[in-house]
Amino acid sequence: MPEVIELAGVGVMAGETPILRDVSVRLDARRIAVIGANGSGKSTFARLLNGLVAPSAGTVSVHGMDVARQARQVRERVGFVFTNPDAQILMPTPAEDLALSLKGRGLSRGQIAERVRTELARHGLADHADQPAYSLSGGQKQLLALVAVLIREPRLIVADEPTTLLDLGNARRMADLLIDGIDAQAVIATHDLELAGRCDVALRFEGGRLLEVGEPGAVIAHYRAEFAAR
Amino acid sequence: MPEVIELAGVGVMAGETPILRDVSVRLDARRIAVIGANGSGKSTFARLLNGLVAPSAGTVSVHGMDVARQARQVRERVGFVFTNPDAQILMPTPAEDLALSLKGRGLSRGQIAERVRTELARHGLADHADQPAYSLSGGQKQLLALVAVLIREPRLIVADEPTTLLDLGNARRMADLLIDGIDAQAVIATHDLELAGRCDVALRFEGGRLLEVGEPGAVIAHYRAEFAAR
Amino acid sequence: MISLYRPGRSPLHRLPAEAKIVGMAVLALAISLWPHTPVTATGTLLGVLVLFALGGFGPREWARQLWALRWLVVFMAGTQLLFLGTEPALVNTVRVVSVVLLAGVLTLTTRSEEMLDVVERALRPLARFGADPWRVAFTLSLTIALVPVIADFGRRVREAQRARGVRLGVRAVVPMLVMSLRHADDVADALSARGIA
Amino acid sequence: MTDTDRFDGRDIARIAVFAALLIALSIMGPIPGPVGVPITAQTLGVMLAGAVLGWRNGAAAVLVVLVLAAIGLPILSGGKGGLGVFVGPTAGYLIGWVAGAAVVGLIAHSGRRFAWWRVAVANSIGGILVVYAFGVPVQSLVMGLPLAETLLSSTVFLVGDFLKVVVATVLTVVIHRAYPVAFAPRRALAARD
Ligand SMILES: Nc1ncnc2c1ncn2[C@@H]1O[C@H](COP(=O)(O)OP(=O)(O)OP(=O)(O)O)[C@@H](O)[C@H]1O
Ligand SMILES: Nc1ncnc2c1ncn2[C@@H]1O[C@H](COP(=O)(O)OP(=O)(O)OP(=O)(O)O)[C@@H](O)[C@H]1O
Ligand SMILES: O=C(O)CCCC[C@@H]1SC[C@@H]2NC(=O)N[C@@H]21
Ligand SMILES: [Mg+2]
Ligand SMILES: [Mg+2]
Repeated sequence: MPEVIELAGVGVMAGETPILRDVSVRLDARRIAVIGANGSGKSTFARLLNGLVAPSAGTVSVHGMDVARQARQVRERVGFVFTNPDAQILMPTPAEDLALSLKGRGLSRGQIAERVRTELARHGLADHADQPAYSLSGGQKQLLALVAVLIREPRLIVADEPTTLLDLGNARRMADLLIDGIDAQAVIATHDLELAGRCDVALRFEGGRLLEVGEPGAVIAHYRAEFAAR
Repeated sequence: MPEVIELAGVGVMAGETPILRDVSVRLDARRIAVIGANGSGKSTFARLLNGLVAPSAGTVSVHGMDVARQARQVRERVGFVFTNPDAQILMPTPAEDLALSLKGRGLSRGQIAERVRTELARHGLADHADQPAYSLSGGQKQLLALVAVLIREPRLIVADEPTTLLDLGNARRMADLLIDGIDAQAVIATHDLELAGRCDVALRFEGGRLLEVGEPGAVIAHYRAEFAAR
Repeated sequence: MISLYRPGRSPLHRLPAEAKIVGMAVLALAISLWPHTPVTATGTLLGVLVLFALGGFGPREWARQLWALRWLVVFMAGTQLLFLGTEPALVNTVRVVSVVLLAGVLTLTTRSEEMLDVVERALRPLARFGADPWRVAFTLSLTIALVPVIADFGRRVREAQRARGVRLGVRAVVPMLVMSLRHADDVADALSARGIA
Repeated sequence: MTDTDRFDGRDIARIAVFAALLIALSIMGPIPGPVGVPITAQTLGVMLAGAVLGWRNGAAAVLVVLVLAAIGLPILSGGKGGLGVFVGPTAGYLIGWVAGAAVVGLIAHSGRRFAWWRVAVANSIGGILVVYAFGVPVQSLVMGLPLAETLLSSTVFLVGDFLKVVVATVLTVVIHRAYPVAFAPRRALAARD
């Protein structure tokens, strides 16, 4: 399957108000940044890609699959990382949380435990495997949330502001992982313009419209210019 | 009273672990930035200033008052803005929330309502006075939280990462308000180095220690350099 | 989360949870239905204390458990003395205390995780009627994971009151509830994004 | 069973969050109430669960709390838990909480529009009548005390329970203003996204 994301004439309504209008775009870049003001539609765009939001008009296809009609397969293939890791960590401890991600894949308990240890070790979380997840630091939680997604080996990772709560060091580490450390395609909605600048292509939203798609440096410069002008 | 913040040999413990160690500093600048990595102690420092955290050693004095012994007066004088406005907005609507801030000041209902309308209008929130607060945008919520503090006319505002969830435009607006729009002294703990750069003095924390106090440009450069070196 | 379970290696600790539950049910029923005299009632209580000893719990634990039941004892003994007289009051109170303590032994010697497994297994026959044992077990552990998160909302609301110099009293439940319900929507999104429910 | 009869992710999230809220409130200890009477989360939480979440999810949230207590977590008032409470004289009240939350939800959500008086009626019937309907007979059985005397003895809770009806009703009304989304019926929610 080609790793292409394609939206054709997509609109999204919240009740009576349109929150995304007539978005058409074809994306085959590996690292895709999504930028724009608060309420411009970044999160809505991101959520379209795994069916958390359904379009009221148009079609969304991810890697050749229609998100509306092949919801199950799309969910298997698309991993989603939210801003707030607290909402995403669903089990009391990191080890249990990763094990949850591996459920229903026909793995034995032993195999799951094995895999969980490997992944925790790889991301420097081995020492925290059985500690209550809520007592992890913000950076560790954010990392755990991402690992819980990566362990399912998605082909597309969608991340909604993955670095917002992190300091320079943790944000850099998370960015390195998303940009260079993973094999899958990635869509990253973010206010962190340094992170956006490291992507291959950037989308800029404004008031529910896709204003611009292009080389990140240029798109970010336009975005900045718009605020400087005000 | 002189508008001076003074810490002498301050330590803070969380149970057995020290989270702030031997902090001594005298601050009379108008705009004070606090920077440092996740977990370095920024929030703890900020919370010391209005007694949300009590020192286990040393003394904290704000505008000549001892925070531990004159807790009431200090609270009256110090306004605190949290990162997450959802936790700070305590009433169903913006108007009610601002009215809450004015309670117990011997104002009549009419005077309170009058004052609330004025403040909402001044900050461009008049149209949202009676809308459920949860449905405000992130920027509006953050603004409301700040206005609810400003309306009590504090002489010191302490803000813990006030711009984290905001876009370029909203962050700029919030920063403008904190830097140029208020009369009181302000302490701003932040990862937003642009905002920190606009202050008069910057404090850098690391591992619970106050590493450096100085001209923001230089302090930020050192902070960046430390991460670049890793 | 802290459990009432006390780790140990006694025979009672090693017995499978199901066996303990069935055993406890049978014993509790027998104790409850037996027409007690003051002597048999006291004998029963002593028998239960022997079970505690078997689980490795000495007089200290007896005292602790009895202390936890002080209001029950006061309430029962009080009303029964008032309405029924001395002997029935003594018999009934001792009998009920025995049954409650008996159940306490089980709780002290069985891990919560093991009990959770029992719940899941017990639900399996109900799968035919649309109950999903895994979903039930998952909801239970999700709740455990959420308690500290929600408690933290409570802490933040308390701090906001202090920082703003206001007191909401019971009304503080409102912002806490609004935050919690919004959090529930985020968790629901995560459940669906992670392909869980 | 049709698909909409199942508990979906949104239901599970709400049930778990509300159950966690009830537990957190009970761990945090009694809330100091008016006239110095501390309000335990117990029946207050039962009323809120039904009134906010509706009958199904409300009852399920209360049930989750009871199951977690039963498996040995100290989450009932005063740090009680374990199977002991389910064989004691108050066991019936606990079962009554589940039914009570369901009845509160059924009545509170029965009208076309939200109305405070309906919530008050719901809390009185579900939060008191139903709870006692389960609680008193079981208590009578366990204690070996005739029904009438048991009823008389359980009136010690009654004043507190009526106070909780008032508090729960006021809170529900305020929550409805602060976050009306929570009260939307399931279908409307599903249509949202
Ligand atoms: N379920 C909903 N109901 C009503 N309005 C909604 C809903 N979801 C989103 N919106 C509105 O749609 C607009 C776009 O929201 P979206 O979350 O996509 O913005 P965003 O670009 O991610 O903003 P931010 O930078 O603040 O995260 C906003 O105005 C928001 O209030
Ligand atoms: N109540 C507490 N109990 C235990 N540890 C605590 C407590 N409060 C803070 N800490 C710890 O103290 C350290 C400093 O925390 P603080 O919140 O001040 O850091 P920060 O600089 O504000 O970090 P961030 O950038 O993530 O907000 C952290 O390691 C934190 O985990
Ligand atoms: O914790 C327990 O063991 C159960 C207590 C049962 C409490 C009942 S519910 C109705 C009445 N109202 C109260 O506040 N308490 C009792
Ligand atoms: Mg967003
Ligand atoms: Mg902080």
